[in-house]
Amino acid sequence: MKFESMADFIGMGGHGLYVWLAYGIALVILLLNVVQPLRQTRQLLNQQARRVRREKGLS
Amino acid sequence: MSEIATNEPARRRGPTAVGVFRAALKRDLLLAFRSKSDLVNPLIFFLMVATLFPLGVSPEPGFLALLAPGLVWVAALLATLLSMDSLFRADFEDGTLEQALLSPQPLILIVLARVLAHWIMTGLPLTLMAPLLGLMLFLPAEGMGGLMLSLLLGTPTLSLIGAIGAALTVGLRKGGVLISLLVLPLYIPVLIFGSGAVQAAVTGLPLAGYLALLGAMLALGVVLAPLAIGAALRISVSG
Amino acid sequence: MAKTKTDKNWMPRWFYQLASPRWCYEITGKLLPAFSVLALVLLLGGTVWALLFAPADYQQGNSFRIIYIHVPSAILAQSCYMMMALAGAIGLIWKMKVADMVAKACAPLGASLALLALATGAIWGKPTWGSWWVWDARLTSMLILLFLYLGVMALHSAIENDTTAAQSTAVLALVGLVNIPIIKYSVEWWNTLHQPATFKLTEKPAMPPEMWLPLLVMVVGFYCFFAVSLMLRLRHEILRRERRSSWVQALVESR
Amino acid sequence: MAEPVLKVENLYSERDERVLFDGLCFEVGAGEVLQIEGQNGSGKTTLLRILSGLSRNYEGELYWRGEPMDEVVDEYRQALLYFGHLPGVKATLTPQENLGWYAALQPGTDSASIDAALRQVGLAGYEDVPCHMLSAGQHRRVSLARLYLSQASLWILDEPFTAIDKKGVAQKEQLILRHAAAGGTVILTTHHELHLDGLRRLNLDQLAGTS
Repeated sequence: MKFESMADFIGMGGHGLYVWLAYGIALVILLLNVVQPLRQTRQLLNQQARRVRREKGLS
Repeated sequence: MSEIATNEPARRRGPTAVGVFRAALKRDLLLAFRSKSDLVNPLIFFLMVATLFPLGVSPEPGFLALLAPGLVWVAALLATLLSMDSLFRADFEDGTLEQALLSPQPLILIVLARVLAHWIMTGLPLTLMAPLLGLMLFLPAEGMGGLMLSLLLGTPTLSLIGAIGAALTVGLRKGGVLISLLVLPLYIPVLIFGSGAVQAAVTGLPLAGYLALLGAMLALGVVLAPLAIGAALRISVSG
Repeated sequence: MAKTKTDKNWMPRWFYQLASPRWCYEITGKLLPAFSVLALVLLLGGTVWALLFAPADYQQGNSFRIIYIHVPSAILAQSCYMMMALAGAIGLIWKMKVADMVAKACAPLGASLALLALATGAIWGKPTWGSWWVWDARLTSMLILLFLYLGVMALHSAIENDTTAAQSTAVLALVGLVNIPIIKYSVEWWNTLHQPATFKLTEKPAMPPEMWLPLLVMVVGFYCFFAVSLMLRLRHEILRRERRSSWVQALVESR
Repeated sequence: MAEPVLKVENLYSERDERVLFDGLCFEVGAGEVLQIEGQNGSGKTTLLRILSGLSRNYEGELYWRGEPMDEVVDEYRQALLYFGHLPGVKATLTPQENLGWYAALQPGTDSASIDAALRQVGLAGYEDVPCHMLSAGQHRRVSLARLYLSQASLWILDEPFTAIDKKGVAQKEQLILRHAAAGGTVILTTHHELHLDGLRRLNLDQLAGTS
């Protein structure tokens, strides 16, 4: 452990803003890269399922 | 198989590579001369961009002289880019591009002739006009030689790289903006070394190194760009 | 470019199998859990190590800890471009659909990583140089790399036909690949000319192991994450392109 | 003819998510005229563009004189004349310059016979008038003059009879017959009723129905 206390850890020796901002942005971008394809896939599957139901309903 | 089959072996030799290149160049130059506005427009644009800077930034001679090498180069780059969109578009729309793609002649020759014609019609006049812009922007007299030499070596590379973008976007309706997006990042090395050469000339440093680098990029472009342009044209026409 | 089956014979068997979108969908489905766990463990462990246990830099203090995301994302943004160009070339030469899809999946992922590298670089620049943006050679060439990615994405979205779009972007990516070393060299050279003797962000004289070990963990973690995200995007693209085929229909109905 | 000139095997193509043809197989020999039929949107033009080598969005094999197309693409292009929807004529050039450019590209053409070709399509006296001054029909005929100029053995013609009058159509039919009689091959699409002996037809609609 390089930090004495929680406040010390958050403060990062005066550079807290920069460090936490960088790690925050990293978290957001990485999460987006997982969530976006998953959401798109789910949308696509739902759309296809609706199409199948529609076509079954017609026939 | 009658006359058609027997005729073929004798005619197969056909036109030589030099002959095809010359015919293509002649045709492209002829076309460019017949539509003169296409020839003049980039030059007017070049002049106008250079006029914007003193008006927008500052007319102070010392300040402009400092900016001049970069400004003339950026203006030349934008003027080349502006003329790029129409490079293959007319040929694509009237079907002559199709015919060129279907001919048994090597496509790189036709493409290279096209780019050379484009450079003669835009890059070369831009180079010749550059001293005028240099004067308007108070570029020191020592820099003129460097300016013209760097443009002479750099603008053909701009034409070659731009032609790749033009070939990729020829089948698309909104080609104009897209082509800038594709091509501008690739123009950066030319811009760096081109304006670097002018700066070196102004400050009296040797510019052989810059010119050698511009020449190397031109050589690489002449070898590789026609391949990419040819492939891109075939893909665009196919789609 | 359209090579026929006659000259494919020297290719190993797995290469054909890879060419089948369905097989690819199934194999990525099997690989995905392992890579997800690995990426999560490495990234979490690496972050904890980087934030809590790695020593602070004697010059830059704790802002040095940004290196643990800046460097991996920068490395990955470049690897991703190479992968995109390579996949594009394979798709172009062997008309392999899956390679086209991999290339397409690489573009937004690489662009986001380049953006991350730029953002962290800028944030790191503020305490180090005193300004959010400096025309540092590495940052500048990363910015141009982002532009290249954006160009590829713009071209892809402008062309409606999937095959044509894949081939066009492959050509553009390859042209960009040839240009990347030229851009890198010219920017670095330009940079040394314009601002001599500023100290560089990442070039440290011989980092001690307790500094570079967590960095190594983070780099490997980022690669695993890259694999996960790429596979997710690839699977979406496979389903989208193959949505008319019977196996996707069966998949939809079995849900 | 023992060996077909052009052979198509298992051709598959789709456009805008619609399968145009699947498992399409046919062949044409020397001296044959093949008319591709089908409704609008049945893929006639797409098929001709694939055969010419312009479009590569297909799966399947093409063979030229028994060889896979990719290996003999240069020979194939020498033997091919493609006449598409687009005229391939530069509006700012004269008919003579246009055909001169075409002759420079095609090794099989004889540049000395450009004037004769223009006479054949009724453009004598218009040799050095820029094409944008010509009427639509004349414009089309500049393009058609390529048929008289070319020595290619395979003609692929997409709607060659649009914008020309009845007399012109009869003349073109004669030309096509002559070409076939001399051992050449013609693949074409047209809305006109053709009066040709030995005409073969390939209907894309029927194919789509069976697949």
